[in-house]
Amino acid sequence: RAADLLLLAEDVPSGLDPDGPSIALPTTQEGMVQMLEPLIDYEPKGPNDSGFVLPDFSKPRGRLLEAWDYDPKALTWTLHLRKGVKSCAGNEFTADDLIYTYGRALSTSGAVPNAWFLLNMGSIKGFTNDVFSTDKAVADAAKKLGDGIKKIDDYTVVVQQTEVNPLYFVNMAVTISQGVFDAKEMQKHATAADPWSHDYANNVNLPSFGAYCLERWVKDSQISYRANPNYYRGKAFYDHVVVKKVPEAANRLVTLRTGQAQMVQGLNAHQYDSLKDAKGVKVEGVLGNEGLFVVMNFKTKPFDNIKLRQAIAYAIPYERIVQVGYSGQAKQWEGVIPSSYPGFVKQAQPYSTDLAKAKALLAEAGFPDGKGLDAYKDAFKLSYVSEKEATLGPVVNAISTALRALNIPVTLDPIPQTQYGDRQIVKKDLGFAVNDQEKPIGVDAGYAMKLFFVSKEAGGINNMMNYANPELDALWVKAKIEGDPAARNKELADMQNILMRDVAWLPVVEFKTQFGLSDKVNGLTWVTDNSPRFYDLKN
Amino acid sequence: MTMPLDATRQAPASAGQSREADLAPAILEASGLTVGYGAPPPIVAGFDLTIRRGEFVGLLGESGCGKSTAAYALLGLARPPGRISAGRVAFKGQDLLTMPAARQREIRGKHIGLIVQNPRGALNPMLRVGRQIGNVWRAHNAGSATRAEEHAVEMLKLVGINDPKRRTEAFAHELSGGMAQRVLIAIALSSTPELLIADEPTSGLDVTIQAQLLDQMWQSTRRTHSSVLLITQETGIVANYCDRVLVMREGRIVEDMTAAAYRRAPRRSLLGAGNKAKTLATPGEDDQAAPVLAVDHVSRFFPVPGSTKRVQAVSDVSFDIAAGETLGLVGESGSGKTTVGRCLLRLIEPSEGRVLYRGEPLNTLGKTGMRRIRSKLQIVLQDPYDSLDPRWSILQTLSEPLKLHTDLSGAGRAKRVEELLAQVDLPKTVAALRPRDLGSGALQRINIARALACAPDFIVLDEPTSVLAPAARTSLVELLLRLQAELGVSFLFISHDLTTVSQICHRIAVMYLSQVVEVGTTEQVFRDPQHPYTRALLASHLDPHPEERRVDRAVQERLAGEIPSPIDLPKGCYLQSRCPHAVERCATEPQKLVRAADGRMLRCWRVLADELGGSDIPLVHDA
Amino acid sequence: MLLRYIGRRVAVSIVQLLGLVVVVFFLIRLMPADPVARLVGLNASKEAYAQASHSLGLDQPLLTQFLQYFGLDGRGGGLLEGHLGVSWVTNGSVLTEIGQTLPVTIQLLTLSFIITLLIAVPVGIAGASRPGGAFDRGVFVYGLFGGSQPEFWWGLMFIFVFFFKLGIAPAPLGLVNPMDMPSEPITGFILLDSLLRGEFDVFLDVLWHLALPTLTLVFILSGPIIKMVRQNMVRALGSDFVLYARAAGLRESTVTRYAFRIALAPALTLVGILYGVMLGGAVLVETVFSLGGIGQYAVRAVLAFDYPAIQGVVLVITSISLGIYLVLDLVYAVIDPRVARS
Amino acid sequence: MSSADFTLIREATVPRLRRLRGHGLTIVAGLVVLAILLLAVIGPSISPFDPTVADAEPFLPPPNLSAWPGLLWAALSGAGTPVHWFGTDASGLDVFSRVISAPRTDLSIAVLANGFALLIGVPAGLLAGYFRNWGTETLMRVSDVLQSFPVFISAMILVALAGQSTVNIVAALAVLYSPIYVRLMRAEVMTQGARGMVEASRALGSSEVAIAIRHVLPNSLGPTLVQSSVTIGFAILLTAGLSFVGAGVRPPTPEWGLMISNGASGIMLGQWWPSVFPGIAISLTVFSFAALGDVLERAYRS
Ligand SMILES: Nc1ncnc2c1ncn2[C@@H]1O[C@H](COP(=O)(O)OP(=O)(O)OP(=O)(O)O)[C@@H](O)[C@H]1O
Ligand SMILES: Nc1ncnc2c1ncn2[C@@H]1O[C@H](COP(=O)(O)OP(=O)(O)OP(=O)(O)O)[C@@H](O)[C@H]1O
Ligand SMILES: [Mg+2]
Ligand SMILES: [Mg+2]
Repeated sequence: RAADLLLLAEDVPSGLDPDGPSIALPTTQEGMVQMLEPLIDYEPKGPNDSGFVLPDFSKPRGRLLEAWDYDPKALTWTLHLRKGVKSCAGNEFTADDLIYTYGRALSTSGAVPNAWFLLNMGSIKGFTNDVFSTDKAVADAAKKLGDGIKKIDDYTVVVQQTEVNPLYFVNMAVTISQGVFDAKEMQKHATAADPWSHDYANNVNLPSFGAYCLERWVKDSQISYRANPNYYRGKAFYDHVVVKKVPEAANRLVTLRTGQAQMVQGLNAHQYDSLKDAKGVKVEGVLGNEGLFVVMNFKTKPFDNIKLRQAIAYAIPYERIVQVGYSGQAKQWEGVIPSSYPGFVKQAQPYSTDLAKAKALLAEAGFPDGKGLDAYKDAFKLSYVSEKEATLGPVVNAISTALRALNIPVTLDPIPQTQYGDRQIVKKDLGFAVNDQEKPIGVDAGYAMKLFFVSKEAGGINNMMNYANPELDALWVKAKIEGDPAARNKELADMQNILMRDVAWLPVVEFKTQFGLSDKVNGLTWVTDNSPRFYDLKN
Repeated sequence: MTMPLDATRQAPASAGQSREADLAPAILEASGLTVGYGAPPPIVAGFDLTIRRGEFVGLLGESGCGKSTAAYALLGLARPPGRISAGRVAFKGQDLLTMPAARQREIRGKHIGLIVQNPRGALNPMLRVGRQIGNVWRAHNAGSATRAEEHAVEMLKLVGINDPKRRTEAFAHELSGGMAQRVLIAIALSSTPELLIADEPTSGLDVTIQAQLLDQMWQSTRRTHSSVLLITQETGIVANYCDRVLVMREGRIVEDMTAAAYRRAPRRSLLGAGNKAKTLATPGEDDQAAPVLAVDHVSRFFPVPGSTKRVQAVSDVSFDIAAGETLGLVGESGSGKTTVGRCLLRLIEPSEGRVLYRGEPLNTLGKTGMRRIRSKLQIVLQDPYDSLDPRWSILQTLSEPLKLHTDLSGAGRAKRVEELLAQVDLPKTVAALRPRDLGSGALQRINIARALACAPDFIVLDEPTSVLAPAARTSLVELLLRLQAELGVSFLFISHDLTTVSQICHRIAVMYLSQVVEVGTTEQVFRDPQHPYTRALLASHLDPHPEERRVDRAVQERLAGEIPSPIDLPKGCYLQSRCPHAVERCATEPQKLVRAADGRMLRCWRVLADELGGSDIPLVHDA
Repeated sequence: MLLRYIGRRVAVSIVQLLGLVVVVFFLIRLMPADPVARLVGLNASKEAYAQASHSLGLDQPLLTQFLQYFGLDGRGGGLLEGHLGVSWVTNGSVLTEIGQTLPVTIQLLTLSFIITLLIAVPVGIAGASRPGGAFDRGVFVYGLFGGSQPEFWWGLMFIFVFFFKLGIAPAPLGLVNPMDMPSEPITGFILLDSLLRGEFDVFLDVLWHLALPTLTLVFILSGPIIKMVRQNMVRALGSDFVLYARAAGLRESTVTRYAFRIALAPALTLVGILYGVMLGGAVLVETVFSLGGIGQYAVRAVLAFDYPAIQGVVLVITSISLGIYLVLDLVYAVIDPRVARS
Repeated sequence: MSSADFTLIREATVPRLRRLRGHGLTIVAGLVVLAILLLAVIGPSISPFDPTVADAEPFLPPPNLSAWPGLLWAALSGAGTPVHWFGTDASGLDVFSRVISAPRTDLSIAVLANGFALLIGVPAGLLAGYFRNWGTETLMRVSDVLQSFPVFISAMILVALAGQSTVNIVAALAVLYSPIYVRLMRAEVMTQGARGMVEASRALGSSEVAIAIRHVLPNSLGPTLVQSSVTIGFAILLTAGLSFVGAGVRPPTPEWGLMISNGASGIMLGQWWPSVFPGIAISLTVFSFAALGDVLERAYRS
């Protein structure tokens, strides 16, 4: 049984199609990354003090790619594919598989055009918004893979960009949407109504070249994998991995402690903390890319008032949140992108818990001693995801207690994830919210800027707080196509400084991504999608 | 008769053998029997009784005095949470209460049979009656299940059930009360017990059925020389069947005498307090021409759910009621009396025909017209408690009609309520009470007072005395008579109780199976009943007779079986299936209500023909 | 007669269910929630949103969606042909998913109810045989107590004690050891399947895994059922026909049987109603013990705004409840002839 | 006439009270319910800490039992700092203050939900029982369906989709509990409607509506009131269950179910106090309401 691994998780994959309806769920992504093989990843940097192996973002390495060439003048990428890679089904990896994968992305035939989105972000020729045109002819034409992606031979593909954009390369490492399918196997299950085999991927299997193959999958209950015997990097140590859905965190915890499971996830910091003294188990954590911040909507009065935003920033009990909310496994977040990412800029004068300053700012904002804020009671409903009560409860309680002490009329408003997502992403009407789930999956400050902060007019995507600053947008226009890395870094740093001055987000803490493990299990690596790679685990 | 009789105990059925019973050995002796239901005082306290072999003993007692409790205690049983706390019961000298459970069981059912008050409740609702009879029989006799079934059929036949084989398949709820009581008798007699305890076996049954059952019981037990303890509230029953009479009050026996002595004794006890009803007030002659209420060919049927058939509750009923007159409406249960009463007030709409109030047809009246007339036509229902809102005080209850039909102020209403209470002989303090604080006699007076509130011309009294104790019954009758004399109001008096009817009514209408079969003056109907049904009805009536018991008298006019269902009515005379005088023509010829020479109305061609030309029907005149 | 009655009841139930589907369909769409956002995640460009919305069919007018759901739009495959649609989360057939989760719940409930009845009936009868006695008082208090407990709390408590502290119960990881490869389902009821295959070790193993969840449910359910049995038995034993049966000299065992049969009907009604309630209500126990039953499926569907799944669950559970009530009425008619003939 | 045929003031009223006495349990249940009602009124104002202010250490255990007398004395005499009698929870909220402040929330949800269920169920049941026609038949069929709804799941759906607020919980529970009352009411109205008092009032010329409202309705309320006591208890439990799946009241509102479900996993870590104390409170309360319902039922039946 030495080669068996049982992971207890809060859920198992709901679907395995990267363009499927469940792609936004972390537990779904966790399934995909075991089976999908990416084009590139990063060299490991060695373990941190808790044993977690971190990547060195400055050293990309080929996975399905053996090598790549970039021609800045022609804006082309020549991808040299690895030879001798075999899928679970035994099919050999060739350019056809990559072409199929890109073609599928462009078809935008799934529930969510996720793969298309990252390629569009990388300015790949042909990946334009035309695919969504309401004019059917235009849309159909746009969905044909043109000369943006060209197969040269079985092991060479050329990709054409429309402008300078480093994000294409950054995004290649994003397994969950840029991993490559086993085209032969996929096409076997295509039907006239579903030429890109979405049903198959969603409900049956995800054929690819990854380290694991699907063994058995009962949605909502458990999924088990077998090591891919043909895997080009060698067969995984754990031949048989089972992920079991155990909805109650406490049950996951005690089962690990009895030694009947080897790994758990999805506990809150306090629960992980309790495992530290237990025999036979350990907790590994990394300050990776997870952070908690407060969103104040610029379209919701009185949050348009910068002094008020700053007053709140000075009122947040950072240390208490680190201790009570995260059992010390966090630190104050002093920027707006993860501090582990290249290009992170630390705030010159970080906000600290300073009630005197907070009071002064509150008065400056026109609300001395909180007077006048009662009119905005509704705005001060602090929203958070109700499913995360166990983790966020202590945090929001600490925040509301601290703010109410300043006569800011905060009430708590937990709402289901779905509704939270809807209001944050689509309606963008969350006035006052705590968020701990947004992280830039592409390891790049520009990716984060475009995703979170740049206004829609300037090509921004998400911008949940309706922040629009022409100064920032102008910088982005430059940085986006800046060919010189140093100049680009400077521009991105300026942007971060502006954001912190404006309190566009109120970053609170960065907290550790943690897992509980049997002390016999080693080699856990961290990837920006925060899903463990079973392949890396060893005794 | 195929009853398996014990040859040694068989004795010829003969009348007037009770004298020897005194010398016979005691079958059952109870002394100092005390039973309580948790909270003191005990319900049966210091109960003593002796029953000898072959004796037919009557136990007379008011409702609630502990008769049923005592009956069960004589078998060593008490209904939970009751407990027998003291005393001795000896069956043939053996102490029943202390003997082993197995032996107790043997005595119960085998040596002592029990028949109870509420036969349908006493039968297991989930078992076919054949099984139940069989189960009891098998508990006391060796025999196979098939044998038990056969025995059950025999027993049912013995107690006079037609088609006994089919009836063994029935469940308790499918039986009529009379039929269920016969089943209990069959169970009780199935092992030929030496003692039969019958606890009000006929309460709630029609007089015709009552007479049938009691006759049957009397005969069966006499034949086997068994003893009987007959528990009842009816003086008529003890007077007509028993050899010895015990009177029970508050849990103990207070009197013990022979039946003859009982019949001769003046009625001292409140049971059956004298027939001292005043003479009737005669209705005003001038009003005779225009009756207060005229019923004109009224019929009423109800649809049977899930079928095209219908229940014919009332067919073609016509009669008049004059001002100040009381018309009695009698007949077996289910004959349609209540429906007629309701139709008069349009509480039920007649399907056909009309009702005229002082010449005005009610059925064409609109809502407001009807409301106006409602104050003039009133009704008093059978169950006095049920007819009153238990949450309302008497004052509120009596104010209801006043609010509806007068514009009296609150104080005015209170005053009127006081008057009404005085009118029905109740103290005015009653106004503040609620129904649960009053006895049923007082409650019925309240109901009458409510009916009187708006000075009506006419009141339907639907069995107003049937749930009352005998004493209360008498005083209510007196009250009604007085009210009629004072107020000149007319009554339709619906009742089973012929004694009361004879005391209060000017004229009587007899109903059978939805039809009126005879209408005449009280004198005519009681002295000289003509219709076979009327005659059977009167013959079944158990009046305490000073000289003779019913069982000692000659053959009686008697009806076979029970009232048929009003769903598939026969084509000819409705009585034809039960009538001892029926001939072929009765089966085919529908009967019409025809006025006879002496002024009464009759619905029987044979009687009418007899009167015109002479027939062979022997008329039995009850003195 | 009986057949016609059943026919009419079933027909009425179908109309009721259709009405229910219509109401649920429109009601959940009136709620202030938008399922699309969950799909698109952060990449919520207008285009992605439209795409996702289109893939769910939510860009269609309500009426079109409705016709589609029922299969009245000419394309078929709707509710009227027995399809419950496709889950928006898993993209799998709702019918199949319910088919996987429902047996888990039914199996758990059936087992629990059987054990509950096996305990509650004798205990209730014993209590009733001596009303007011010490045992009866105990039974009475427990009857009230059992029904007033939060079951999820007790479930966790039992896990803590029996699994974690004492180590005598299996880990709360579902019905089988997750590392074992269970055979393909035949009926979906693992207990039944294992017997059909002759795998007695699996059968016993599953029973062992069901021990704590069943204990939790029995602990809760036996309260009201004991109370009901006891109360009816007390009433039956005090009834006329029992007293009369004693007076007729019937054996005590026969008398008890008489009383029991009449006490049974209301107790069965309660069992039926509780069973219906627990179909959805078992979710708490399912969650605590990771059983993956229909309740848990429902919770997931609700939290993800997975409309087809929500509609499916409500429809299935309500149909089962209505079915149970129908069966109850029939059983009632069989054991109590008074009902049958009226 | 003599007074022989009617008795004034029967003893009936006396044993009724005596019957209530029956079990010592009744007294306990009554006292608990009274205490809970009292706490609902004054609980938040007598709690030593603000039940929503999280500024204490998280997971402080309750003081040792042996230390209680001394602490109690100190607390009563006004000396010493306030004590966390039942410890603190994950956020550092005072468990004791929350336990005694919770009845206000729990009872208002339960009582209001029950009240609205009565408001829906009673008139509907009255209509259906008194006026029997196709309209009221349809009403009954609708009520059948509602009754076959999976209560828990439906409540969850309504709360999750409409928003997690007390108002929505109350509304959901009221809708889901109302069919019970429709049924009970209808059955009782049918019995009461067949009583002579109705016929008598009709004969007096009262309108049907007046009879239904003035006579039938008040006399038919008994079983519903008995049921209310049970429903209130169950509503409290159901609210707790909803909190467990994240569809209950909004934190940090002091509410027992929320406390139990938030604290439940702590049991595994040996931190039993955040969930055990509210657990005891909820059990005791629901138990007492059920016991009271039972007493009422027995009183009503006799
Ligand atoms: N199970 C019981 N619990 C408490 N009291 C009871 C019970 N059964 C009867 N009683 C009381 O005992 C008294 C006598 O009852 P019992 O039935 O013996 O009277 P009865 O003379 O047979 O009356 P009836 O003529 O109405 O049948 C009544 O007042 C009744 O209230
Ligand atoms: N509402 C009704 N629906 C159907 N059948 C009815 C209805 N009311 C009365 N009947 C039937 O009509 C017949 C006559 O009933 P009714 O109550 O008038 O008789 P009754 O002479 O008053 O009997 P009792 O002496 O028992 O009061 C009975 O067979 C009864 O079953
Ligand atoms: Mg009696
Ligand atoms: Mg009648």
